[in-house]
Amino acid sequence: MTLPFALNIPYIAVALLILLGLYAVIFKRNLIKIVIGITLIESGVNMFLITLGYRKGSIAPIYTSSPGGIMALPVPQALTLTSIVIGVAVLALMLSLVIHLYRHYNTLDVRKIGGGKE
Amino acid sequence: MSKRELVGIVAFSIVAIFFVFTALMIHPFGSPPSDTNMDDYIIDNAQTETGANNAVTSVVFDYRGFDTLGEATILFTAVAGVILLFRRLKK
Amino acid sequence: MNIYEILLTNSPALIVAIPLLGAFLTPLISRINGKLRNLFAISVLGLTGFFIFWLAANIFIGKETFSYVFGGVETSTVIRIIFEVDALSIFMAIIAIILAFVGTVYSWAFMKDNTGLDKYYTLILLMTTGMLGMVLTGDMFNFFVFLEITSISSCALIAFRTNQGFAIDAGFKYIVISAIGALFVLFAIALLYSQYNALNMAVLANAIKYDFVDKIALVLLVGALAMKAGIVPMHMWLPDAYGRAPAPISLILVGVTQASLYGVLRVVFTVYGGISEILKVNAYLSLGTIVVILAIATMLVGVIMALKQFDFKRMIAYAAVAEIGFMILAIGTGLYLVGVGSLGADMAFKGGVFHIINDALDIGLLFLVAGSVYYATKETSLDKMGGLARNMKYTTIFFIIGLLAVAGMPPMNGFASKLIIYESIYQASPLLSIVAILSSIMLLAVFVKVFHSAFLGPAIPKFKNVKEAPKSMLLAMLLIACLIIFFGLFPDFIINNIVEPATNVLTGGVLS
Amino acid sequence: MKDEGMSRIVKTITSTIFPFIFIYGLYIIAHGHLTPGGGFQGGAVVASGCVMILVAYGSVWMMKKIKEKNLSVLESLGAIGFIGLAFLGLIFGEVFFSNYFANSKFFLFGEEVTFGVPEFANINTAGILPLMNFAVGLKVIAGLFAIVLIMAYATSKNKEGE
Repeated sequence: MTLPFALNIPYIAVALLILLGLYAVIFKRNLIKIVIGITLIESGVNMFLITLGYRKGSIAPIYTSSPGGIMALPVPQALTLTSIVIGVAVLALMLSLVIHLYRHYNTLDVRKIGGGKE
Repeated sequence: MSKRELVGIVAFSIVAIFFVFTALMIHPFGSPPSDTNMDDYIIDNAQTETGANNAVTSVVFDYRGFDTLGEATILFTAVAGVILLFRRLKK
Repeated sequence: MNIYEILLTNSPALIVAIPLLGAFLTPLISRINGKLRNLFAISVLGLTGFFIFWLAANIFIGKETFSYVFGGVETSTVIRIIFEVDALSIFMAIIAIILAFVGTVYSWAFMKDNTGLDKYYTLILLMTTGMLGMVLTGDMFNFFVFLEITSISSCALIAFRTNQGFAIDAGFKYIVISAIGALFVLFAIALLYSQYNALNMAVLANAIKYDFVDKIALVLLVGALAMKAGIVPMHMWLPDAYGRAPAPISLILVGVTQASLYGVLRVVFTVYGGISEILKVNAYLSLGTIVVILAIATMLVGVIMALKQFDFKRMIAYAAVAEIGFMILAIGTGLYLVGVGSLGADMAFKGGVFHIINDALDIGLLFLVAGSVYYATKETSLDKMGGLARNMKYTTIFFIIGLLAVAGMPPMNGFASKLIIYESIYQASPLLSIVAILSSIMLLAVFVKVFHSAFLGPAIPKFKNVKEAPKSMLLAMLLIACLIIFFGLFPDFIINNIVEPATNVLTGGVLS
Repeated sequence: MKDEGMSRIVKTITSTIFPFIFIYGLYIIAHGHLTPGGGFQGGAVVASGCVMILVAYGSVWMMKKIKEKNLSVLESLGAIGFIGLAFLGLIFGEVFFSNYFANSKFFLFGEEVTFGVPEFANINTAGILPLMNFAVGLKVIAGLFAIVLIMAYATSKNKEGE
């Protein structure tokens, strides 16, 4: 806690990435841009998880022909793996919905979607 | 400025403050808190308990195997969902 | 060890694994025969239900908690995923399985004219798995995984009617909300992991120091899960999703929102239940006040918007928002009363927990009635309906039961839980009870209006030949109606045997 | 229909490269417990190889070769294999997901690992982990490819105005 903030640059990058994504989700009107925003948030969270697992001077937690030394924490890496696959699934579903929305309303603008019947 | 934008700006700035503060307050990069019991246990025992040289794989498929089942299920769900959405409707 | 004991000790895992295996098998089985697939889905859910009730009997009678370590024996440092099944978890699991089972039975006739039914049943089973996993798990990351399973499968099912732009729109809104919510949950879990190097809820509860980062994690977790539970400033997705999904899916979605609500309770009472005494009082007082304000807003918004709707299912959806308001009003009052050190807190929690199951049944029954009306008339707008009671006698009876239950009239279950809620919030502030009673009365007004315009009145020529709903749909509604009346006639039995153990899980950390 | 797919050069090159990508993906799946990688990563590699073929030849051609129903069944089989291994843990190891034959000298993946830092990694280790990797790999190949195939097919049909 007492160390200078400069050491926390990876975390600040994560925060910026998440905020960038959130900005796109809240203020952009294009459906594809909203989807991109969500994937940006997701990348930010994944990056955060990976960053948490790093120890200074550590190597990958694999014993096969390892050079020796302290190893990085393996659990965040496993969690990131899970989170990436989840992200792919969510992305696939969102894009299919966007395709359908485009078919129905012939536009990607959020303001013009949701009105009308059938 | 519309109402929607105003609400958006307020929500965004609240969340922004949260995330920036988090980034500044969390422990310094590269030095996790002193007691990393869970991860150290896995690094020490991955080979003896699971027989895998790759500690990450031992976590993914053994220690947290149930998460991976969930993860595989999510992919299965997404495929089912996409097939459902693009199914042929009866005319 | 005989087979009986083996099954019992493994039942926490089996409860999740059986519907999962069923979901994986459904695409294969539906290649054989459609009827076989429906039967298969129902029997898988029935088997799951059997294990849940068996485990529940052991938990409620034996007053023990079951924990299950996946893939090995428990070590001194908790590394593996652990399922902690206590009374509250199994209580929520019972709700989830009842809703899923009834929804599947109802789907038999309701969905039979649609294509893509193999994926439909697969996704229902997956949704059930997700809900059950969310309520049974004792691991934060595992909770996130099941949260995602639930939201992805329910999103695909909400958008089931792909020929209606509205349905797709509702599904897209839902997936955006739940993706962002789930990512915030994951971020909060990562924060907790970075602080304490643990993902298990019990370990986190012991370790938590409640410093700044923990507070941020708490806010993110509660905010994101409340968004998924449909609490007011973030309720916009809920009427769309409930109103546009097929009726059985709306029914199961009630369970999904309640599982998210369970997540909020778990985080507040279990993970953050161990913070030190003086911090606790302040935290609970401020948290309780915030929750009560949100609850009042949720209730009023739900009721007022319900008055304005002309679409049957959207109206019920707003009523569901109002009912969520009732639940969190009781919980918030409970927190507040703990903060001021009053003894009434226990009662408030009891009312809130009891209202969770009552809300699921009442709103669920109304959704099924709306589905039957849609099935018979192909009409959702209330303006165009009229005189349906002539041809749809049973549906009308079920609607009256649901109406009375939602409005909190005796002898239905809604009366039992709402009475407890009114009494307990009276201790916090009489004004709160007045607002709560008023909104209950307004709910009654909303549905009496529906009853008058849709079921009574002269028969509209278009609906002269309307038929009663098919048997499987009536059976599903009958199941729920029986439970509603049973809960209403014997509330003491339910409260003493089921609600109280579940409430003790919440208050155990708070009141001691 | 007649303009489906890309030019002949692209088609030839993709079909030449595809076997290498396929083998590389399988290698990553098979060595999941020894080196970085595993079922998901290798499956994603193979699936992207398949997607490359899809892009080169067009989705209508691909749909004639492989129906999404078959992919869905393949995926179900992968998932059932995975959960089946977990259920076997219940039978042999008395707990769901138990890795019951790691280091047990069972002939398949049951040899003991060289503890510490081995010079040569023995692939015949780690119990059910490699089997699970294979199941997940199958699932991911079928799943990811099915998603892309269906979405590509749906949009391409739309473009032709059918």
